[in-house]
Amino acid sequence: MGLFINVTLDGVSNGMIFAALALALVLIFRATKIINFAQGAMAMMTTFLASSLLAQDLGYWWAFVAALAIGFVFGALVERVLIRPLKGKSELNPVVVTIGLLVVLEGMAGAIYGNASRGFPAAYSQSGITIGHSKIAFSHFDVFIVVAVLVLMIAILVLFRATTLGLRMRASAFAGEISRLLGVRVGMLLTLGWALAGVAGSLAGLLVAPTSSFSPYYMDLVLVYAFTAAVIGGLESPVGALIGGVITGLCISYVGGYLGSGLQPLGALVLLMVALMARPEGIFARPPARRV
Amino acid sequence: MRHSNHTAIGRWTRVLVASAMGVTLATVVLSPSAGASGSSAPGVTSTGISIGATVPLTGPAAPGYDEIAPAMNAVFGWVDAHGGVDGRKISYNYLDDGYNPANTATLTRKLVLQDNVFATVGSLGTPTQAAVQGFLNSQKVPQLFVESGCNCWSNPKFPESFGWQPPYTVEGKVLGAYIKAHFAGEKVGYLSQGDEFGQDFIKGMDMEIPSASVVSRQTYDASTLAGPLSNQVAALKAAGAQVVAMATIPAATALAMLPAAAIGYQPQYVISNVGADAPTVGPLLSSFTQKGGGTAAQAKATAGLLNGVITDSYFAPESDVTNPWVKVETKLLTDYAPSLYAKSGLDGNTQYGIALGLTFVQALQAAGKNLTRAALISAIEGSGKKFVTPGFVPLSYSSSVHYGFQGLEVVKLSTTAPPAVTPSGSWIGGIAVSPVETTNVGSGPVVKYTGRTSTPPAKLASTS
Amino acid sequence: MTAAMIEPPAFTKGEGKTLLVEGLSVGFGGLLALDQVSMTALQGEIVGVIGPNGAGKTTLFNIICGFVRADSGQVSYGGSSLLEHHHPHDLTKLGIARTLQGVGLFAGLTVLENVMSGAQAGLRCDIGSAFLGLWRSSREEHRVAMRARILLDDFGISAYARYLPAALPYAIQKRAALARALIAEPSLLLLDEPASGLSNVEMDDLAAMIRGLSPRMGVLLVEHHMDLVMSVCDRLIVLNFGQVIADGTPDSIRSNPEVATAYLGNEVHESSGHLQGFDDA
Amino acid sequence: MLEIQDLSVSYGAVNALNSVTITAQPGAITAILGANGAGKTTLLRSISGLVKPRSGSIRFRGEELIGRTVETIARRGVAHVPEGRGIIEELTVEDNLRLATLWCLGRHERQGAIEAIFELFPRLSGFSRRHASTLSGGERQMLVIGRAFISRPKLLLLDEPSLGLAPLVTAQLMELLRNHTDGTDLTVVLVEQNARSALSVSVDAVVLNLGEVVVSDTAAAVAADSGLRHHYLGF
Amino acid sequence: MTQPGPADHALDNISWLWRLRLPTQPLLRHLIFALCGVGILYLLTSLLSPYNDYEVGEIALYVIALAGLSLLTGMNGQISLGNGAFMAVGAYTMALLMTHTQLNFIVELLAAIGAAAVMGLLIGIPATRLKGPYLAGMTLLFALALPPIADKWSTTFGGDQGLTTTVPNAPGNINPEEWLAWIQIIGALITLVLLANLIQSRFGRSFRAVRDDEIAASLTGIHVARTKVLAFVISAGCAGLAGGFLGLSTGVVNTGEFPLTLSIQLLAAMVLGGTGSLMGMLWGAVLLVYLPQWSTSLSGYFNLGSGASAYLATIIFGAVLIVVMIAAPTGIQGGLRWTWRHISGSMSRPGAVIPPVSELPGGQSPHVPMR
Repeated sequence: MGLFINVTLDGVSNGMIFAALALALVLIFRATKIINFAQGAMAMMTTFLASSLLAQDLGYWWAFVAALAIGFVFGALVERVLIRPLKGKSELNPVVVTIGLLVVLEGMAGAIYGNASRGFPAAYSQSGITIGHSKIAFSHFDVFIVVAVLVLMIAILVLFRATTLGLRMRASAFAGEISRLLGVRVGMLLTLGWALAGVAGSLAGLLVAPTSSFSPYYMDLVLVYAFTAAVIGGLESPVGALIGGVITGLCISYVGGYLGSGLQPLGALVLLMVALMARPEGIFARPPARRV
Repeated sequence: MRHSNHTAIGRWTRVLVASAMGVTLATVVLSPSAGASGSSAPGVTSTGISIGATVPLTGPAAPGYDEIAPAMNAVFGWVDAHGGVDGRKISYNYLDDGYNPANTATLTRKLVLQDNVFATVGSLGTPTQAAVQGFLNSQKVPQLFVESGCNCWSNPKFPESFGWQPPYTVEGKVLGAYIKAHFAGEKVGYLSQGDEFGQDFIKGMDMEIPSASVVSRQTYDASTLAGPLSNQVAALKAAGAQVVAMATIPAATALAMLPAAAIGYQPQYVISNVGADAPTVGPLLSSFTQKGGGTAAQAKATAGLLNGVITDSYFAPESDVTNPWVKVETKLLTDYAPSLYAKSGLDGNTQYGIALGLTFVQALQAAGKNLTRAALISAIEGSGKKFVTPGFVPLSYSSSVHYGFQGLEVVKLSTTAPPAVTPSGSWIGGIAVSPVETTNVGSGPVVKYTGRTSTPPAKLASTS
Repeated sequence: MTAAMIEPPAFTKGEGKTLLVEGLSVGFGGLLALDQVSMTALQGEIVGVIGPNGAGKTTLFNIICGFVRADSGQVSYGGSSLLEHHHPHDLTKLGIARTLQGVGLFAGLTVLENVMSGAQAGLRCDIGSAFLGLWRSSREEHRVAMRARILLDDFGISAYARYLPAALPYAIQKRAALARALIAEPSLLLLDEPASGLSNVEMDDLAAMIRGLSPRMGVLLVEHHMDLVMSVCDRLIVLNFGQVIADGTPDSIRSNPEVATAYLGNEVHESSGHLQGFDDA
Repeated sequence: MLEIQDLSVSYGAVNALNSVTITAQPGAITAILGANGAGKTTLLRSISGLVKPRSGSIRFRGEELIGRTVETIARRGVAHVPEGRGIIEELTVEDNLRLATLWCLGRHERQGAIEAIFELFPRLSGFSRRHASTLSGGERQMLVIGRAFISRPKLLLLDEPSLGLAPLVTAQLMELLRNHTDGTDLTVVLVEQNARSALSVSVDAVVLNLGEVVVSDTAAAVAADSGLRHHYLGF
Repeated sequence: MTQPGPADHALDNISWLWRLRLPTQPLLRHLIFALCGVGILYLLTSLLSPYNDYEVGEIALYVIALAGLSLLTGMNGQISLGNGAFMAVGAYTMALLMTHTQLNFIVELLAAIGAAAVMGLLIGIPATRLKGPYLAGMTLLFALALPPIADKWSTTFGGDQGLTTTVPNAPGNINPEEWLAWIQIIGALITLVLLANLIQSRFGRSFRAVRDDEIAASLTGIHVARTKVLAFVISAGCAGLAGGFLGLSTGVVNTGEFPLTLSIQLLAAMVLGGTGSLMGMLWGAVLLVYLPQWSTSLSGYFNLGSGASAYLATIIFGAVLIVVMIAAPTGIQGGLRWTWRHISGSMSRPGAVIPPVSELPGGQSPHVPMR
């Protein structure tokens, strides 16, 4: 029973991190119908920059905010420089370009920072919270993870639902051409979508780093699980990303806890295939009208 | 249907252009290498010896391991500065295989078939070197001192292959015997990497620890290792393991100890030599207690987690600064690999490289002036036991045994041990808690080593 | 490569097959796209389906082709139902071919290959002989290529056989699309706006082509161009708001006032009253 | 005044518009007629910047539009209602309307403008919070027309607004258009297949065929020319 | 490059083949090509050093894997990031048979192809419901999920040391590298001939039709889902053979040979070579084998520090990918074709002009030939 509880709690906090990165994938997919395979590597890069800032004795929270800001600029830059020229080309092109970016970023991080695992500080204690007599596998930092991701999620939802900027972003994601005809600067909003994704990704990177072997490759698996989460959630909806993230987190946690950690990617693959066979558009997506 | 309105000249011009393009490309791409040197043994001239290796310099497997070959090169630099071996300078060409056996196979063939190396020395990894063991032996190229504790390097089928470090099984047996003796009746849990390393280590442990006291056997997959091993730790805790024996790499050590501490689980850790390298594990653990930056408290807190961990060593730990070997090692690094020393300092990996380099140099000396591959092999088999190395026990090479060290000392990491003074900052030292003990990979007992421990030769100790 | 090499054209397949649509209804999100539509198309008959944009013509085609599932009603061709377990790729087996709105050619296939692809369902070569490049495969390919080339010749576009469609004028693409549908020797041909983008001369050619088809196959034609429809069709079916509002000869349709209103629109008079917002009919 | 001179557009090797010259007067509806594929939609898309012409010029109120982005042209007061309604189904009715006000109205004017549209189309006001996807064909048309009007455009481009509408609704729509154009400085370019009703409200009419202007005359003259009607307009 | 002109055949420029008067029967034509290839390669391998022979063999095996991927992604439009895992399936099948049975070498290779093809079927069926980036992500997950299975059951799959493979003994005194290269070259040529035949059959046309327009394809009677699965199966089969050959080259089969990067490199090499072309896969394979070496010597040339230089190959590789995708998506083969068209165009073709439409025989219906 103790094992089950701990595995479940672990799944929840992992799931929230997947949800943050899945949110990044969703923001980009909504804006440009592209899956950004370099999202994890971009987060890795911003987290390394944050660790450089920490080494300069900048306070943790300053580095934290700086990483998010860098993520914002980074996302926007990638959209402008690499993604915009691909407009109208085949689906293969963005897949290959984002993978190319992933390869370049991991190579650069290896060259600059070396590839040894290193430590990265956590915002709060990682010591489990004591309930009754025993510590559970849920620390103050895990609480922070849940709160931070929820805050980000709510902020994005508020932006989308309650502001005119969000209205513009939603409109240009759903119907770019019509939005342009209504005077909406769609190109700028697509860039903004990528930039916000950069922030969400950076947050995921900062939250993962303290509990993992922080190296140029530390986001690779997280990205794959986040992809699973995003697809389960329908790739279009931030709430779907959250729910998909938690489902994926729990699933791979149970697989790891009861079947062995090597089978976790297989568990995610099975989850993804089952979900897609059941609903190819994702569980939380509207089924698209068939066009002939 | 046929478009024949073109002249024959035009057609043949095009064919010629095409062929010319093809041939040019083929020539550029596939230009054959220069022929072998005129010497009797490949890679050996009157003034030089060319050797090679494949090691991971990039990719997830590279951290730490990418220091070993440069550290070896420091030894060769010292040898070359002192006139070489029999007047031959050593040229060491280590290539990056990214820990991918397919790359290893290609690069090893490049070394042997194209670059004509005399031998491969200090190549790293079980899966990678297993891939070329057959090739190197069929080519009669010595596969010396493979950096892996696999039991597979001492195999009569492969007379050119030699291991060097203690086999993982030997390590497991020595630590297992220690657990049996000092933690009798306590519940033991295993956490091991799901490959040869973990399996051989656990095999050794199982030879010593009664199976009834093993309550949980957890593994993790190295290729997908990224996040904390919380599931495994939760299972160990749930099984009530009081002693956790780990065959882990440094990152996995940290990724297991962190979530254990988080849930207040404090077993007695017994960790393989690889996974308990304090300079590597320490910084990984530091994040645990660190809240919002600050490095002052970091060292002590980290040391706190590693304090009391039981591991083993087959040469004096780098923190033992008074040890003559450690002095020699530090001097070699500072003089002949200053940039490496600045980056990594003296740690388990650089020590390893230096010791391995010294072993090879002595093998060359033993092979004599008339250097051939056969002479080198018989020199190692014949006089390997007499080589002077930092190891606590002599190498055990003979015509039938191609393992290197088979003796270890059980060490307890302790904050009260003398701290190391290396740039990488090692905050914890080891204290021997057992005499040096030897055994073999088979059913041989674990026995106390009664021989004497070597000291650096005067030439090394005094030189610069 | 002369016509003599080809067996004489004969009308053997699908004799007397009839397309039967009965009480067909389908709705999308509360809008009834088709509402109790019934109609027939006989072998050898050219039937025009007309009506304003959005009247449900393309939806009707899509149900016949299996792209859209009907909510209720029956569609059958030559006695076999087109609703149960019906997939678009089964159509050619039943002898039905369809052209798509616009052009619908494969962008990465040459004009010749596009036309050859129309014969895909009739090809029998197995995967093994295809891999081995056996004569069984290559001879079949050769035969299809020949047939395609003859069709291209007949359509006057054999000079473009090796071009990709995107590089060619619209009219040529349209002809290639028609050739692709015809190579399967359908007994029922569904033409979705074949005349759009064609010049008057080209449209006259098209009319002649369609008329030439009729003895051998039924033609169901969705078209806006009244000249073409009126001159080619034996019978017209007028759809409006998903309902059949008229069914008859071109002459009777031309004089039908309801059709005129629905299709051609009312004149707006000064006195048409206040605006209370639009009311759906 | 909208002046289009020698406008040519091609998609690959296909010429969609060939040296088209058209003038549209303010305060009047100019009908663009012709069969499917005649180039009507391409013409509108060129004006609003969605299509890059090969050559020619499009001047509106003296300003060249070619080379400007779609958004800039929209902000010059050009409202384009594309074919197939062009509502954004995923947004609510109110958000569809609000979206069109963002660049032209201040924060406090927006609600008033939306209310004004609801007054024009009382039926919509009940649905203000509903997703536009739930609207019927006529309601959708109200929404796009309302959305076009809300930004107080100088030039209104309508692509087949009668599509799928009942005759009575079409008539009401045309009436509304005329009422909103007469005596204002609004220029309306109306692309219609529904020639008769379009001609009945238009001042000028242009007939396109295969990307070329066949006739450019007053609507009355075009409606009176039976040969023209028969050949190009199908009635 | 946008100048309208007769399109090249998807595979090779048929027009100049015709000018060479090669037979149009696919098997004959492709066999002639293969025999020419055999001749050139025979000369080449006997001239080359054993190490270069080994490299030629590696190129051959990557050509096989890339040709399969090109069929799947280039011709059929399904993006796969998982073909490295199919290679693993093939390699392990062959190695298991070598370890436990005394079967004929050819049978073992066929079994490798078969097992990978079955895996292709299992992945291909759900894949038919996915498009573009979704499929790329799912296959990526597949490439990641498969190798740990072999680690989990290490007694069967040989664990870290892996399963040993053995190349059949070379006849006469041919050196083993040359002999292995020959096995791989023959395998590659057979694969290329078979695939080239297939591509010029109705199946090849179906693959491309489905890629271009699924709806139009289904209307011509093509079973879209079945066609997509078939492409997956064939692609996986090719990967299986390539995996078996990789196992032979390496000498053992273990999971380390099939990391995720292998799958990524395959896709990248395919794109660089020229998506959808078989000929381009040769360039892709050459790049796979030589790019790391070239960039290492480049970093030596610029005298970069050891830490940075190790990663230079990776960085160059990624950067080249990005640049090619943005600037020249047709890859090397596309560039060669373009160059070729310019050379041949300037020499013989009187400019590519679209011929005028010939008049239709007025009032006559097109002649529909009957079977």
